Amino acid sequence: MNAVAIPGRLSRRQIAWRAARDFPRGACVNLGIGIPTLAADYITPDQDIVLHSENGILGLGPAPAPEAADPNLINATKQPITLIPGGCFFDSALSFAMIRGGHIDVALLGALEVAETGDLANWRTNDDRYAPGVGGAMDLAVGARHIRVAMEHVTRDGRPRLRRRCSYPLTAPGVVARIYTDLAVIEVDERGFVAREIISGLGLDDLVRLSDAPIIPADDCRVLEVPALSG
Amino acid sequence: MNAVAIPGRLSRRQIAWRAARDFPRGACVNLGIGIPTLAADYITPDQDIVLHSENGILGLGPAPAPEAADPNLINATKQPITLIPGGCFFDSALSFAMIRGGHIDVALLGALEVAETGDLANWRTNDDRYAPGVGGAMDLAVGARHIRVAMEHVTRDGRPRLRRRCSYPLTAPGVVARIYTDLAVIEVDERGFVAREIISGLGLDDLVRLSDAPIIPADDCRVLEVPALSG
Amino acid sequence: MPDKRVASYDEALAGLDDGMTVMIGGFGDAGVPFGLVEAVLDTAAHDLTLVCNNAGTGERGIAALLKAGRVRRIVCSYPRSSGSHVFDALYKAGRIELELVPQGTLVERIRCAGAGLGGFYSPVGAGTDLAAGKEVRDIDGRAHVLERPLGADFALIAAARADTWGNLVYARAARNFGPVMATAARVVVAEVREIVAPGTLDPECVVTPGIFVDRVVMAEARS
Amino acid sequence: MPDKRVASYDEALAGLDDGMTVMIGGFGDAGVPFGLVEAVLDTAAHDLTLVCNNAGTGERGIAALLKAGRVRRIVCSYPRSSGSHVFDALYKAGRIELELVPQGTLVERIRCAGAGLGGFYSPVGAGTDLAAGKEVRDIDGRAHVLERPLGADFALIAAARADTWGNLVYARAARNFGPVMATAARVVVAEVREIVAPGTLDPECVVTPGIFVDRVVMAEARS
Repeated sequence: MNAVAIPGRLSRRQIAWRAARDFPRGACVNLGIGIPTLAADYITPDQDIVLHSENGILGLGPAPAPEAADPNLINATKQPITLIPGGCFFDSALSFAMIRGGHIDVALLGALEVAETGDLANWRTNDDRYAPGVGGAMDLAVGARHIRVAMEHVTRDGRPRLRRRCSYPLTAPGVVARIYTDLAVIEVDERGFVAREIISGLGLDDLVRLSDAPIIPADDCRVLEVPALSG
Repeated sequence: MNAVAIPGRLSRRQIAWRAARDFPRGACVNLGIGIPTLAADYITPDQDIVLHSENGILGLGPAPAPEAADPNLINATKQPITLIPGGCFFDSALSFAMIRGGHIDVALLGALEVAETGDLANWRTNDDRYAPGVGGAMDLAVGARHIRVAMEHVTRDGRPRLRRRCSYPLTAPGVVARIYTDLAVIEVDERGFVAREIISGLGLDDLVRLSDAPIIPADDCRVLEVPALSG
Repeated sequence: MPDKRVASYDEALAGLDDGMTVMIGGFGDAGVPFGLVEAVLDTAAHDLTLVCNNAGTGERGIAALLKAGRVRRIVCSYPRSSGSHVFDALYKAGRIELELVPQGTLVERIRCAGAGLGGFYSPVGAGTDLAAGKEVRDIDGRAHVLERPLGADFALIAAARADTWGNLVYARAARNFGPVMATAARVVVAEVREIVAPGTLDPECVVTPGIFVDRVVMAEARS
Repeated sequence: MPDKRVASYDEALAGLDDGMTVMIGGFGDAGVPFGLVEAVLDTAAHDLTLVCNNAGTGERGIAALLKAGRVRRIVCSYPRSSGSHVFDALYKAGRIELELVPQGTLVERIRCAGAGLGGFYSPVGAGTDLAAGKEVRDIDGRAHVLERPLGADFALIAAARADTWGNLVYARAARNFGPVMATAARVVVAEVREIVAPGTLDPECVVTPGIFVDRVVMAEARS
């Protein structure tokens, strides 16, 4: 079953939208590179979220008009951003003290793989031709209070990203609590993967076939519904 | 020989004056409680000294007029001070990073005893009736680049403060490099105590009698001369 | 970010309970949140452990808590000062436990807790009585003491100004322990002289980002 | 405090020599002192070890040093970015050594050196390849890795404004590694856009106290 062929699978923006819905009111959130960064666009004002960027910013606002971009005001993905009123700047030591010290409520991260034990692999593959880069991935994975992952359910060539064990080097063992994919919302607890929401038209057995680990349904497992989104 | 009876012994202010003469040009200096604090009054503008206080100040200036005192602007002795232009404030973590990290050039400290090995005892006696207090003494003794001591040569009841071994609990082992007393300026090196300057009229043998350790004269040992000082 | 303002000391100290550890900012009197500290007397909390640089002077602030018998243990660097007679008497009578910590080690242990680290090696205290019972390790030819993180249930700090998000700036040398304690307690309460709207404080000059602060209360004269 | 101004990049880099370790501030391009970094090309220094968050992009800054063969080893968290082709090619060819460090551990190891500590235990990296060869210790039921201080011979940082004593303030997110690197090198050089008289900067808002800074140089366009 080729992932691309699955009818009704979510776009990257829809995954981000769904993840953003779950940010707790008033939370401080760090968004990783990739799909997570897109979630910034779907936070609503009533959620009262403040965004943290590990390069020393609290209170990230939307991207500026291109002509207003300040090269000294970028997010962790190195894209120009703005600062909201009440935001502030600090050095990298304090920024990572925030992260490791449990002051970030939610880190929404991209991933290559997640294991049913909550192990996260998101910093390198096994291809040694390319230099690895880790950035703040390990710090976030270990330090933020709740670790959530937003990623596509399988790779472009159909390889499952949800696994019994990660095949790639770990970022941190046993840290992922929830996963948002283009097919489902999945909790990770002592039972392993637990499907809470699955897209319409896809059965649990289909989901399991697209994974490399068992997935059990939550008692109240329901349909994963997202609006149409442009961009 | 009673210390009080020694003719020509220096006043506390004269000890402080002599210590201030040796601050290297451009140095950052921390002054401990007691005689060291008095040294602030004898630094000359051409010395280009900046004073550090462990409660988070660089650039201490002279005491303000009583009516201008700000309870939020005090030195480590908790006396009101002023801030010179170019001075700044920071938190205690950064202040002690400065101290331990070797960024303070000279700490001039008070002492109860100094041993010929450079051991410093300045935080408590052996009297257990009173609660001990250590403050920043150990941090300064271990962290500043040059540790100098300003103290009276013997206690009020004539007990020598320069000793083979300290009888009081140590602040830090092997750290003191120079001692300013009311009788002499003494270096501490691998030979032990080396007298560099002795007040007029006092012989090396007198100095040794007032100490609990050998003292050898420096090749160029000379007379310790200070001006008359009021206050 | 939620609005952190609370209307009273009562609300500011909600949840403070017996046996808790409470950090109190300040060096001497500078930076002590006197109103908050004395409001602890209006709670029922006993058997407290205080973490603070000094043990109070006169009958105010920390000394008032000690005098009222609310404190079982104090972790500090310099308990005795001129005027610390309340502490002195309790100590002599064996009615208070003291953990004495070098000042730099005290603030670094607090930072260590706030920064999510498990401990650090410091040369300070090696070869002295204050290293008793601690692991000592030779690092690059120099003795180092293993120091452990020091966190708390509450941190009570004083700042000059806050915005409603809890961003803080301090007044001169009253800054001292405040910014570090703000990182290391479950509930961080700041007593301030002024509260402004978000965006009023210069984002380059905020010392304590609001993320560290849970409650902001206006300082008031104690009746 | 002495006047820290120097008149040229030449003076700013005096003493830089073969085999030295050089910290370079910045996250991406923000906070990289481009003029100073490229002026290293005008010195004879080879076999450098760089400590920096990224390994440069395009042909400028850090990438220019790499391309000129001045760098033997790089300690960083995120060497590869879009545009890091100089680093990528050297790495593939085995012509540069890489020590990869999680970003928070990198800055904390630098702080550790600057703060005179011997090391710290961090939960970050435990159970991963980046803990290989390091001491791992269980602290309160959680695995921690022993991390060692990371100092340097030179630190090259960018700030927005300095006074002649070397007090520094930064520009927005260009602050990042600068304040911490300034504490941890024998010679700290700040490239700035403006130099003012002592007393001009607000003492409450100075980020890097001048005590940490050895030389201040005005940024200039490279000819």
